[in-house]
Amino acid sequence: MRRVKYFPEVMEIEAYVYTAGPVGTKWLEALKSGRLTAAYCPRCGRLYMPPKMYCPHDFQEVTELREVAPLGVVETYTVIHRDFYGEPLKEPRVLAFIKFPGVEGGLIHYVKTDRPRVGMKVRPRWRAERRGLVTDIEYFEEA
Amino acid sequence: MRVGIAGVGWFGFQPEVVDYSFREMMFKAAQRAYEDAGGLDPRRDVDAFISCQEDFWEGISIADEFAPDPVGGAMKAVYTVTGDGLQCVGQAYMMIKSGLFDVVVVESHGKPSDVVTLNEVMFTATDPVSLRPLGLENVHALAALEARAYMARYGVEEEHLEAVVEKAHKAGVKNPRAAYASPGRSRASTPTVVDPLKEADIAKFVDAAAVVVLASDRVVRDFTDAPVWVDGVWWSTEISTLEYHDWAFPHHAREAADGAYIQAKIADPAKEVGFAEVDNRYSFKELQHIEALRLAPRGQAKELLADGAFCPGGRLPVNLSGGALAEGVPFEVHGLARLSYAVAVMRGDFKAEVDRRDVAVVHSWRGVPTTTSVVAVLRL
Amino acid sequence: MTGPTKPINPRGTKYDRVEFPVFEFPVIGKARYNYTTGEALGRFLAGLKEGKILGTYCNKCGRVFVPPRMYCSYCFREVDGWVEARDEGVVITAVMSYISATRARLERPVAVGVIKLDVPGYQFDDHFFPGLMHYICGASEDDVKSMRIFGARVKARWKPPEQRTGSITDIECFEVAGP
Amino acid sequence: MTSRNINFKHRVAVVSAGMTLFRSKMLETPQELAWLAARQALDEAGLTLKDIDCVVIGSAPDAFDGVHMKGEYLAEGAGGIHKPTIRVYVGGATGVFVPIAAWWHVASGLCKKVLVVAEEKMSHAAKPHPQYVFRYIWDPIVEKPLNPNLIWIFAMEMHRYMYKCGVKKEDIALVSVKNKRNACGHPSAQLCMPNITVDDVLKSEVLVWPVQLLDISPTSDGAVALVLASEEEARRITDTPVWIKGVGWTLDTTHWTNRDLAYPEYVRRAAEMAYRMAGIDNPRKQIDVAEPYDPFDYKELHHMEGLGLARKCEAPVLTREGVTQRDGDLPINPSGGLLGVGNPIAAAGLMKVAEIFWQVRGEAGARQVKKPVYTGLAQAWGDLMQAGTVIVMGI
Repeated sequence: MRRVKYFPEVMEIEAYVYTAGPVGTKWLEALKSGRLTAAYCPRCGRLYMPPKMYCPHDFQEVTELREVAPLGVVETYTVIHRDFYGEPLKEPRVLAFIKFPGVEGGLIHYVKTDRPRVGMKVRPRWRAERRGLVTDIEYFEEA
Repeated sequence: MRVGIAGVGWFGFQPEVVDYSFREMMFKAAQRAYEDAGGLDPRRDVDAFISCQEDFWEGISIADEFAPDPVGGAMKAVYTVTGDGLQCVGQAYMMIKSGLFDVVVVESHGKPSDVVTLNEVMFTATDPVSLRPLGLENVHALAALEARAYMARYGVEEEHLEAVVEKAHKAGVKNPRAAYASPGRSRASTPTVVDPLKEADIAKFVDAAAVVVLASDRVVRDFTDAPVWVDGVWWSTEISTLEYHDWAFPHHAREAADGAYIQAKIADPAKEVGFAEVDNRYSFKELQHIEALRLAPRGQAKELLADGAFCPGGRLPVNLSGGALAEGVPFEVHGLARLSYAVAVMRGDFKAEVDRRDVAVVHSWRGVPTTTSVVAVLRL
Repeated sequence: MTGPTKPINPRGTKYDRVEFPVFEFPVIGKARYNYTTGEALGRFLAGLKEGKILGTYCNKCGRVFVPPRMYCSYCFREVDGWVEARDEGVVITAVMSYISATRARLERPVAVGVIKLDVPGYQFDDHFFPGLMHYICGASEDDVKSMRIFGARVKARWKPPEQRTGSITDIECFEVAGP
Repeated sequence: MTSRNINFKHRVAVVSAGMTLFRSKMLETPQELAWLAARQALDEAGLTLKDIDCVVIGSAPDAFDGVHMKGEYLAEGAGGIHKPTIRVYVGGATGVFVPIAAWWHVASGLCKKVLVVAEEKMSHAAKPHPQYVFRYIWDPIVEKPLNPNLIWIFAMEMHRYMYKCGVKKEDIALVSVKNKRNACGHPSAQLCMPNITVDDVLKSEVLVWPVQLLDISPTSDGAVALVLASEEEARRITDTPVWIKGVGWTLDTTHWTNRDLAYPEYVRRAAEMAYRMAGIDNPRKQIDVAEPYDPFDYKELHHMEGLGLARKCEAPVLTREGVTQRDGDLPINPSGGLLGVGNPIAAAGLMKVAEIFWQVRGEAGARQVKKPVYTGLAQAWGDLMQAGTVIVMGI
């Protein structure tokens, strides 16, 4: 008995437009002007990144951002050799979780280095023209 | 009041189930579960049905629309939880304990072979502001970040991952459901994908459906004379934002385990638990989850595993089924895959080298980029 | 009744146009699927390609399932076999659409409805019946608005065999039969 | 159904409610919308996050917010940090189902205080238009290739209902007028239209006959939250807890093209389950105020009949006679409903539960119904004309 075995389809729209919320939008605007900031929780005094309008620890409202020195430390990293489907990347990329002194959380981002190691000091490499996105930092490089 | 498992049924566990749509797979699994539950009739004997699935896995928005018919739940109390199958078992446990329901059917299905752009779909689970703009070519990289953090903090080496992979494939050979069990292939011979994880460290995906019938102790014996009791089931979400979570240790697994142990009155899991089925969709996760479930002190799972404590025939066998590394990851069915294997071992359906089959702990994790685990404690 | 109206001071920041940094995430090419049709819909689609509307039936409760499935949802058992429905039937409900899927206005409105299909040897009430949603052609806006369309007999207008691909769109529409 | 009117070891009460504004486009992220509502509910109950044992989240299609595994993403904003957090999902009916799931979290004795949060941010699906996402709710193989618009299915149900009951569009438009005016009493309302008339509705843009623009609720962003507590905790938090007396839900077969859409049988079954648990045998008399689901105006009438608040085809008559106004004998949707307050899908259903909570406590202010309220009902609907969820609450 003949059968049409497969039926290709999609679940796609053209594009999502994500807003970042009151605090997140200020964070993106700071990135656009080449500055790294973190949210400051007035109740517990913690700085944390990426910022949200609430503190993840005590669920209080957060409105203030404070500038953070653009010097981070690699807490963990991976070298991506192959994509999800097994194809080797043209050139391996280093993805790292970068912490900033005195700031909880941090940034997951690319690091341009051929000697990645835990504890390595890194600084952001800003793109020339920026649009207010995490990728306004092209990558981090050894400081 | 105790909650017992009256019947278990599964279907698929093949890299690609070609001849059955997901609805037909659900029907097959349900048929087998109801047969296992002494010929239960879903149209008469069941109070509620729960389905565990996610829209983007199905490729259908509001995919819960398709839950009722294949399990016999049309015009009945059916609902969907977007979570792991074990979370559905957790809901059934609460529903029965509330006194309003006696028999609850839990279903879950997953057809990864239907998803063409799996990396992009999984990547859509990341935070749209802080992570999505990076456009990762391989979401497994997020797990690799956890692997290195864990290995760095607890001195875990590549050889320990080799031991986990080897144990999984050796055990998997005896598991009729383990499509990917391949003991001959050494981990070292596979290419590095996202350092430190090699191809063999990352479980592949598998199409599957599973159904579990749970019943209160008042009625469970109407369906089976060998119920397996669910004496504890708890789950925990650590945080949503990956950047805030502990990269080196799965606290969500520890919190879920502690909750389930309290319910099941287990004081010292390492002694009281007979065997365990835990998530090992990445090899290092088996070590992390053994420690999180208090089956080994933190950082020492690697030594105990090397001594054979967790191998079949060992002091506390972990993943007699070979786990996800041998069976594959069936999306949200993963928790029910672990549970159904444990139940089969406890009831003696699958011959397994384990001394004590009376108490088992089952764990599941929802994979990257989540920090959610579920743990259930089963007793004969 | 004392006290202020609840909820007190509900919050949220409304905006009309995007005049601040946002992340636009193109989705095209990122959520692609290749559905396994399985036994029931696999043969249904193959049948459409041959100009046939196939269904399955359950002897225990006498129901006929179009679109077909391998299980009877009412008796929870395997269906007993396949049956060919006629490609004609009766309009159960119909509407006139003036907008497309993206909500843009259509030049010409299009009638859409649910058609209860005839199956030789079977009778169905309005409570459970084999039926498909499809376009309806040959019906005026007034036929729909006056509800004359309800109960009208319709017959499938098939695409020429060489244009059929094994899809519900192998039927162009169900045409209202002449007076 | 074996559910029965047994008294349960643990009685469960709603002790506080909070919600955001409902607007078409909001700057806050979905997590932050959930946080705004959860924060308000906690403050109203005088609690902090540490007091909460479990969290139940409700949110409809992930394809709106554009985040896969949306429950995991929302958990943090809903307070689900280092806690059991779960997301339940029955399409549009999710909003009323979330407190039902939270009910057994407490009634099972496993959680004493539960935070219930429902959220939806449809504006993320900006291009081409949030409504385009509804393209993916159909059967992907048998229906989607016809390039359907969601309104088709509502229009088909509305037309079938008008055909079987002989209902005129003027009668149905009265519902939209009532709700969009009622909404002016709701601080979160998106579409307060104080002077809307039946004529306005009948002259609004025809989308899919018989559905016109003012027959429909808007797409919205928003979130609502409740705190549920066991009896012992509830009495400590508030001296007017609102007890959950009955819960019920039903899903019909997926195949809506095989059944008569004129009468929502699944809503009747869901209501029966809830009434049996609440000990209600004459809903028309025993329910003082009701919030049936009204994404479209005809749906309010359709669901009133499913809930047994009106006999078949009688709902339009009661509406015409003003019985369903705020000062009527059976006030329906005093909140302004989805038509007036807004329709952020999952949060819309929970807004109705919050409304019944405030009505029973006499805190609805400008929206408070005239008659005394002891027992209220909230109902939501969802999926392919298939899901009914009902909750009965009262003193």
